[in-house]
Amino acid sequence: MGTILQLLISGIAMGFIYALVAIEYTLIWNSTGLLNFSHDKIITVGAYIFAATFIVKMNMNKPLAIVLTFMLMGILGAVIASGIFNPLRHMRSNIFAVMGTMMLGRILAEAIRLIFGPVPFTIDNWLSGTIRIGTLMVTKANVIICVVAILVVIALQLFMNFTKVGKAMRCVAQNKKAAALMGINVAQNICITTAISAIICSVIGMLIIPLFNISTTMAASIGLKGFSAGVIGGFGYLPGAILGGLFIGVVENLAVAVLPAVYKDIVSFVLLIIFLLVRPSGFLGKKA
Amino acid sequence: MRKVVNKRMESLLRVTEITKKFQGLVAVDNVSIDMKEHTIHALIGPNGAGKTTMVNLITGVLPLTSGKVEFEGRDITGMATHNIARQGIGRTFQNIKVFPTMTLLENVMVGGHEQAPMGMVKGIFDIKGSRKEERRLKEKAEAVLTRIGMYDLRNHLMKNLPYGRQKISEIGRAMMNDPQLILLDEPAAGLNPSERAELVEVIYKAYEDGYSFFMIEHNMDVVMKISDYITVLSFGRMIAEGTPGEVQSNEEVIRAYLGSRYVEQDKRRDSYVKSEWN
Amino acid sequence: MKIKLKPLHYAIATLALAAFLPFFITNDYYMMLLNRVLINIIVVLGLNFITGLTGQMNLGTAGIFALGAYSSALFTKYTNLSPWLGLVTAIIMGVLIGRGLGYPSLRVKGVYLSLTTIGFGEVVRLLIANTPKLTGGTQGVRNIRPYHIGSYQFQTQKEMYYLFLVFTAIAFFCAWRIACSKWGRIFKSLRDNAEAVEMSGVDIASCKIKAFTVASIFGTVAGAMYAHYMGYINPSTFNLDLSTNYVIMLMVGGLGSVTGTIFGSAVVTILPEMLRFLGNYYQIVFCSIILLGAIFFPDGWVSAVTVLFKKVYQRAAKGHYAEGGE
Amino acid sequence: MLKKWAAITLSTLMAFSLAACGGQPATTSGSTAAPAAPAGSTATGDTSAAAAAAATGNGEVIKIGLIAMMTGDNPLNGERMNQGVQMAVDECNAAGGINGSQVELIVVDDQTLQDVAVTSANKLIGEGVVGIIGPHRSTNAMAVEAVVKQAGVATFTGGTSPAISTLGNDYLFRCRASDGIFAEAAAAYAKELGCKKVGVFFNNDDFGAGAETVIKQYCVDNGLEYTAEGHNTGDKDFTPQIMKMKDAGVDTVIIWTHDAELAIHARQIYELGLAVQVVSSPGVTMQQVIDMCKEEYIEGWYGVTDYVSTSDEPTLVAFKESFQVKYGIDPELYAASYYGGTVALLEGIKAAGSTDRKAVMEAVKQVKDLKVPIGTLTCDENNDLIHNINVAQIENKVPRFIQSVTVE
Repeated sequence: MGTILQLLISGIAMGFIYALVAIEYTLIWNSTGLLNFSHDKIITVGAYIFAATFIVKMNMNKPLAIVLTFMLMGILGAVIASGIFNPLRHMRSNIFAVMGTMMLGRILAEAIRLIFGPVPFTIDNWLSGTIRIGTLMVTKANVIICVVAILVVIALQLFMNFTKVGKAMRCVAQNKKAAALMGINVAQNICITTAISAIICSVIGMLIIPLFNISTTMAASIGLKGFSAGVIGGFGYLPGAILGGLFIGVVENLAVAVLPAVYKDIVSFVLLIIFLLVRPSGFLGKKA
Repeated sequence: MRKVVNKRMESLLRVTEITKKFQGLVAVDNVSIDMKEHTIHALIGPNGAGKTTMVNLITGVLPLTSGKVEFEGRDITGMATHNIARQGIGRTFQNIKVFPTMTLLENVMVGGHEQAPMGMVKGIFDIKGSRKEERRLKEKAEAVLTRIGMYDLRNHLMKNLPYGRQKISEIGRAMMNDPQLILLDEPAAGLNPSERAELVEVIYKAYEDGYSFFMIEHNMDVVMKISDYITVLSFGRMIAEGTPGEVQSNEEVIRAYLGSRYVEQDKRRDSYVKSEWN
Repeated sequence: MKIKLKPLHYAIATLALAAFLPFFITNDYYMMLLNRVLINIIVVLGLNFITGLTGQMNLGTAGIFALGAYSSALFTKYTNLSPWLGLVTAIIMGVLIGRGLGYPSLRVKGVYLSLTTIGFGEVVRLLIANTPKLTGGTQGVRNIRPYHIGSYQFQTQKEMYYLFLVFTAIAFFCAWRIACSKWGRIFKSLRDNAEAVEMSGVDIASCKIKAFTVASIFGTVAGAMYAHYMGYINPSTFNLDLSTNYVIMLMVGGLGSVTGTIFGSAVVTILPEMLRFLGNYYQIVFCSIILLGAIFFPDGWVSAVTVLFKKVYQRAAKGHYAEGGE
Repeated sequence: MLKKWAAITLSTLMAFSLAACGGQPATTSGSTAAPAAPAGSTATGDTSAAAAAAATGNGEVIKIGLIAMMTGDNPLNGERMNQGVQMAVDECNAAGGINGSQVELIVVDDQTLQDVAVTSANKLIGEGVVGIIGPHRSTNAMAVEAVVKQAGVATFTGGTSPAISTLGNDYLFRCRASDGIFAEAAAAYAKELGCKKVGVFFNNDDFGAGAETVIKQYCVDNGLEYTAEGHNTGDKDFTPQIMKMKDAGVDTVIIWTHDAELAIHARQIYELGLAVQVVSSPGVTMQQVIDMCKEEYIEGWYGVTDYVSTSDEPTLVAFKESFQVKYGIDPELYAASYYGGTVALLEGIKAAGSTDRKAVMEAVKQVKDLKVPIGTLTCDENNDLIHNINVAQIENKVPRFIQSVTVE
């Protein structure tokens, strides 16, 4: 029993990470209709900038480091948007965009290796420590991740519904042509969205440091599973992302209780395929 | 090319009491149409009258809620779209559906794909046979293009042709299968007067070749000029049918239309604008 | 289109050229690269039907490739029969995969399909890795027999090269015939506008499945060739990066262009090796080149020149040309 | 159009900024020196050879090749290999080279992919190398095995999978102990620690799976209760595996996986309170892994390894010092073991007295009691060079040498 509960808890914890990933690329999907296959690398970049550059090299105090990282990542996002998404979304097929982002991913990975060196590392007393309830254990980092994930969704919903920019984003998400005719600067809007997405990526990057440590491949697995989470929750629908993330996290953990542990990774992909075939709109999504 | 059939007053397409409900909303309500062989039958009505829905029901794009569709006496209700097409029904689309990255000739040849029976594997190795087949298809397409007066444009990329041309080319594509019946979904929408005149000419020529047309149209001058028989829908219900003369003098029709004439014009403007976007 | 213009004797000329190539190459390393190019050409020729012509994103090529390699390798290993029969099993496997992947493609479109195919690829890889009883798991399959005719074994790179040249020529011929036939036309029209095709009486479902089947047969055959060529296969080779590379080859060659596949495979296989002199930076430079290619020459690098010419011409003629198209 | 320019500037900027700043942090990790060497030589073998010859003023240059994973998923590994090998070569050259002719190292990157490894091997053979160091992964070693056999080039891999010994390939040497030794030693030590029920966490790839079979065999033979849980490379959460172990009530855990996964295991085992003795694969004794763990995570863990930084073995101490002087960092087992492999190769060439590949292979087969940082090299009939491994225990983040186990 204790085991099952523990599995549930860690499943939920992982689930919220997947959820954040799903949110971050759903934003871009909504505004550009493209999938950002380089998102795991962007997460990694965020982590490196924060940890390697600001904390280790400059040993800055953490709040300042966080703020600066956000700014840098925002800029990076805008650059990526104007450099890749905007040119590529006009192409006659989305293949170019997908490939573009994949290439970007590889470039970023190499860039990280060349700039920061290949040595994996971590930073001390950053969100470390655990909370115990009886025999059950949950790391502080996971708790924070849950809170942040929920906050991010709420914040985004408010932003989307009550700010001018946010509303513009929703228009763009629904119909770029019309939005353009309404005088919304679509390209600029996409820049903003991507910037926000990049910032969320950096948030993820920072939050997973105590759990995953920092290495060039730290985000590889959550990258793909994040896609599954998004689809299962309902593609393009933010609250759905959380549901999907939790679903995957919990199911894959509980599945291991019966299956051999090596099949854990297969679970999420099988779920992905099943959902795409049976219910492409996911749990909460509008009909796809 | 389809050869002229001797004109008998047998029904070609019979639609009996078909109804289509989109959850709650009734788009087509218990409509029956009996279209005679070798005629041009127009279906008119104000916006939202459910005309395009009718076409989609006949071609099996949408499933019927209730009712029956017969073609040449055969029941085609609930058939898959491509099977219905194979029965001898062609179709054009309200917002054109062409293949922009292919040439006009190729566009039309796609329409004749089913005329070329050779399978893929055989096609790989039977070079002579497949070449002959291809040539036959090509000649036919060229004949069709000549018929609709676009032969000289055959090697242009579709996306570089003007909207009107693209629209008329759809008729050509439909003709490749020698269907008895071609459904025209607002063929004149978005065409300028000269193009419209051309369209009328094309349709009429084809009619003389023995094709029958079931036409949805807003544009009254086109409808009145060429259709033998008219069915009028309003809000999914059939309010009148008869020859152009009868319909014109039918006051219910006039009421339905007077209320919405301006809408008509807006509608036409819309489709112009749309043509500029696409 | 591009494809139609190519007369047959060009192909023959190229073939002759390819046949003479080994006489100028002494180094096994370059021979090996050529062999890899030949194998990749076959895969990309197949992928071209799904992604190039029918315009459906397939990121599961590695899965197809892997299943081909493993079905042939394991068949020859367990039955101890000739690799040629392994090739047959690979083809059968290809047909099965084609059906298996084709049906989803009827339900899910665009990016959903690419996610499905990614899932497919990953599942295949993980399953192979985690069923050691059958596949040898992550230890891989060793000493896979090379192809042979009678007692004559294809051992050296050169011998392999000529064998694979024949394979590739046949594959190219088939792909070319299909792409230039009414089938190629239908595939293209499916990409542009499925409803219209359906209304012409074409059963689009069976067409799409045909496309996938052809593609996966090409993929599995190439996989089998790879297995018997390398002599050792291991699941970790068949990852998402591999699938990506194949799509890149297609892109570089130009989507939908059959002849382009040769160019694409050659570039993507050889360019990184040529860039090795950059030492630490060769990967990043290679990726940057590809990325820029995707942005500037969406119709493939071959077309780059023509596109450029067009642009200039239109500037001169003040003609309005929709770049990229819809 | 403007967008496109934005794009081109962006990506070129990217590339160049890297070219620019790639250098200065790289020196801290010490990677610029090595790739610079192949940069010249890989371009065209002969010219660079000529250049080198001119430099040494001697007729010929002896080329040896290195297949390392510079890019891809575990670049650190490749970089350390590179440094170790480079150092061995430099020392040899500093000492006047081999029979008067200088040694030149050609580095080629396999992205930890089998096919690229084979391509790389072919490339090196084409460049006329006398011997090849690497590739590291067992799978890659098996992939290149046929090629190097055909070309007859002595090749020194660090792949530890027991399967390699069974290849019966005269040209494939192994400069690290086989898992047949490693894993068995780990299991044996666990037994020494008085365990009754062993639990094994293994990475389900060639590395972990190979060891797992060995350990299982050992446990069966010695009547130890045994349970194993696998994971895939890249997994980030091992709660299920650990909880299963907890429920199974194991008293000793053996972990066999790569650095990243090992660090996470350490954390989660501690956090989930699986309080048992732990014997681990070599990773735990490596600085980069220790740095990723809090002290309490790995305190008292045992690690079986070929290289213990705190051992007072004179060769090792000397190696450590010169490595620190050269690169400003501590060496670890990749650097050390491939340094050893290179030394063996160079000795072989020296003994052969020629660059004839077959002669060199024969000479290397004769290597006996050659002292290198990770022990003494003696070639056996399976071409395994290392037969002794060390057990170390982590005490406040420092691996302390406990004993050296030799298996015959």
